[in-house]
Amino acid sequence: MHRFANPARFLKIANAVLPWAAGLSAVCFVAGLYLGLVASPPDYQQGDTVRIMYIHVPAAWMSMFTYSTMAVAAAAALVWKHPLAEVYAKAAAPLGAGFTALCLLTGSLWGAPMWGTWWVWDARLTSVLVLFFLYLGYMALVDAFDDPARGNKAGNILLLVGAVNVPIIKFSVEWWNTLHQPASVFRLGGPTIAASMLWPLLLMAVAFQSYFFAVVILRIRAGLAARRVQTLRLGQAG
Amino acid sequence: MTSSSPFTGRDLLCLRGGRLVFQDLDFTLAAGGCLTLVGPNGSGKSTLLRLMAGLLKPLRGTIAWDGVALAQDPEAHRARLHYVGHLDAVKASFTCREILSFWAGVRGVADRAAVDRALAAFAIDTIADVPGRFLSAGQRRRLSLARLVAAPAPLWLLDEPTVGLDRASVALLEGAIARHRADGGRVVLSTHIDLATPGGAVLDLAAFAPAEDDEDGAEDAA
Amino acid sequence: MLRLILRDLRLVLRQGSDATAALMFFVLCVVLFPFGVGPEPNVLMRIAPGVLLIAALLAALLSMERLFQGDFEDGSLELLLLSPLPAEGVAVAKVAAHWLVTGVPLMIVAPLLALLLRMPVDQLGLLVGTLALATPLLSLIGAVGAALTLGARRSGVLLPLLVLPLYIPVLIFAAAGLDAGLSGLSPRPHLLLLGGMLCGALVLAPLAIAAALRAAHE
Amino acid sequence: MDGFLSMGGYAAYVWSSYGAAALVLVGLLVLSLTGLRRVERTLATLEAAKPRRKREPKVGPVPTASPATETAP
Repeated sequence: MHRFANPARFLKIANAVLPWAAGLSAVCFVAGLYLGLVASPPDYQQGDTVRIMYIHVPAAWMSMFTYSTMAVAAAAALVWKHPLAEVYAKAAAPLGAGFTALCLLTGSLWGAPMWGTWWVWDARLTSVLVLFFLYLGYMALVDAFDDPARGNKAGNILLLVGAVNVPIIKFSVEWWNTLHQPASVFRLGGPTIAASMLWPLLLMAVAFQSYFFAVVILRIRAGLAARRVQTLRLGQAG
Repeated sequence: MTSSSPFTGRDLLCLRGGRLVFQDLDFTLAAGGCLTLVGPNGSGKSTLLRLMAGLLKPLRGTIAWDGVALAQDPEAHRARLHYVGHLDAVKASFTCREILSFWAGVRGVADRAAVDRALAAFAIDTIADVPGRFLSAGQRRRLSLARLVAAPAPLWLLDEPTVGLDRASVALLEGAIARHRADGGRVVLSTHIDLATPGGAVLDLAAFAPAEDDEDGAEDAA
Repeated sequence: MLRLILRDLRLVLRQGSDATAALMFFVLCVVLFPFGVGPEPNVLMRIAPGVLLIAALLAALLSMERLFQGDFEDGSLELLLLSPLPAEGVAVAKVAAHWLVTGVPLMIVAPLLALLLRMPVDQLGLLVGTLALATPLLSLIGAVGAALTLGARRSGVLLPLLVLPLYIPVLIFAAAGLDAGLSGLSPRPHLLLLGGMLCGALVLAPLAIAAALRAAHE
Repeated sequence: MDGFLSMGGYAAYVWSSYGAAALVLVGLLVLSLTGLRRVERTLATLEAAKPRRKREPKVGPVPTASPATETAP
């Protein structure tokens, strides 16, 4: 079996990484927030609303990053029968959904001052909305079975089906968007980013990424412990 | 009908729902043989039968037919087996003959005579045109068993075939098994009543249950 | 495989519940729209493609939950997976039966309903053509969802959540094709993309369905 | 200071964005931690309740306090 197949070895490494990830995340958040909110100038066009970008862009990046890593984990679980892969996918799903929801929320909050409406059918925002439903679908499917292993297996297949469909959905939404050209030409993400704004953005991106690793390790430990509980309960019944 | 190619299983280990069901289990079944699985509930009789059918894959160990592992050619293995599980696959709105000729057809047997012979073999030729919804449990089980006779297949995997059968029907089943084995076929069945299978081997699964404190083997073996 | 399709068709003719339910839903759903949106002809014509396609999509979804459920509960599906027929063959047969039972009647009724929505008569041919490409896609993708939720609790609620996001590209290209037809442009690019997706789904969906069916019997 | 708070007149949008971010991130963290505590507590009780432990009791995956112990394969 794969070197990481033994949960104990994975847990030892994970727990070594955990404090570093948590620490890095805390430091980057503090630095990123300070630079983003205080030290960087407002945008000449958007004014201070540009500061929403420091949350919106990392959240968008994390929502796509999480889903692609979950799809890779699903492939690893289905093809190489790697037992830890599906524990990771199930652990990462709520985080991905959280990032996607945050991205949608901050997207509309950022767009609202510009056009006075809370939702804009912008191609990227719409794709993120669909991605959010893919997350909800996966989480609902995984918990819809009495036998967790059955739920994980179905979830893995759904993730692969989803992974094949995400590019198609993205393309079709962009195609649909160009057909119904929205009134304004405002593209979320704004003009090329000035250096002073780039630093807070990178810091916040690292903060989000390390936050993700820290929390997903916690959730994986919980997942492994839950699997042990289930095995022991079956043992009692057996 | 079949060569003497042995149907073997070597140090099988199987997990169900994270729990170790059995380990280091071996079996050999030659042509004409019959293997009766016995053991308490939950000892893995159904699991082993599903492993033999290829529905399940063992975590360790291999099952082979004439030296060729099942995973190598699952389609060929499926073509050579009949599996009778707890459910009888009887459609309410189809008559017995329609159901049986469908299942025989799926295995490439199209002529009506074979279907009628199978219906007669399990004494359901009298109700051949009765729709499934009117059948009793015993009749449904006999219809399911009639599939064994309708389309020939060397390996029969029967999971508690006698459930719901009366004394006369059990005799019919014993006759069918004897005829099948005489033709060189082989049978693996799990049962709680003593079924007459002269010269058949018995595999007590309790002997392969995981040792009590070795329960955590499941975690590390996974 | 043909034998399985014929059996399913005969099964539906004898029980007949699912087919007509999906068709009735499609008709009623479309008929409701004028009451909600008002009988204004050019408004109805403007939304007709979207209404017809969304109603077709939901009708397909309605009859999808029972696709494997019946055979799963009485053990037929297990026997089919153990038959010489490969699981992908069983999947294709089931999807073909579903398409013949729900997709084709939809395509027959759709032009009549389009007239209700004041669609110009010369667009009806395009409508049927678009549905001819879209309905098999709906059956294929929906069947993946049906196989995945086999044996799940509350699969009635779960199935739409899984399948509707995957239906979005089909809806976009089909509606775009019909819109192009209405506004006098050529629907060719949209229908070609729809056809491309159909070819992709014809190959990939049965693989996913077969994997899901096997997972349901482990 | 109030210039900072008013965010050039867009205070509502900017602060609610950061508020939402805090809510989601801290919320997920708290949920994950409580979930982990709960599962590990039930695991500890189950591990303790296991009868007939011949070998030295195998420690559950990881009580957060003590370092991880290698589970004998």
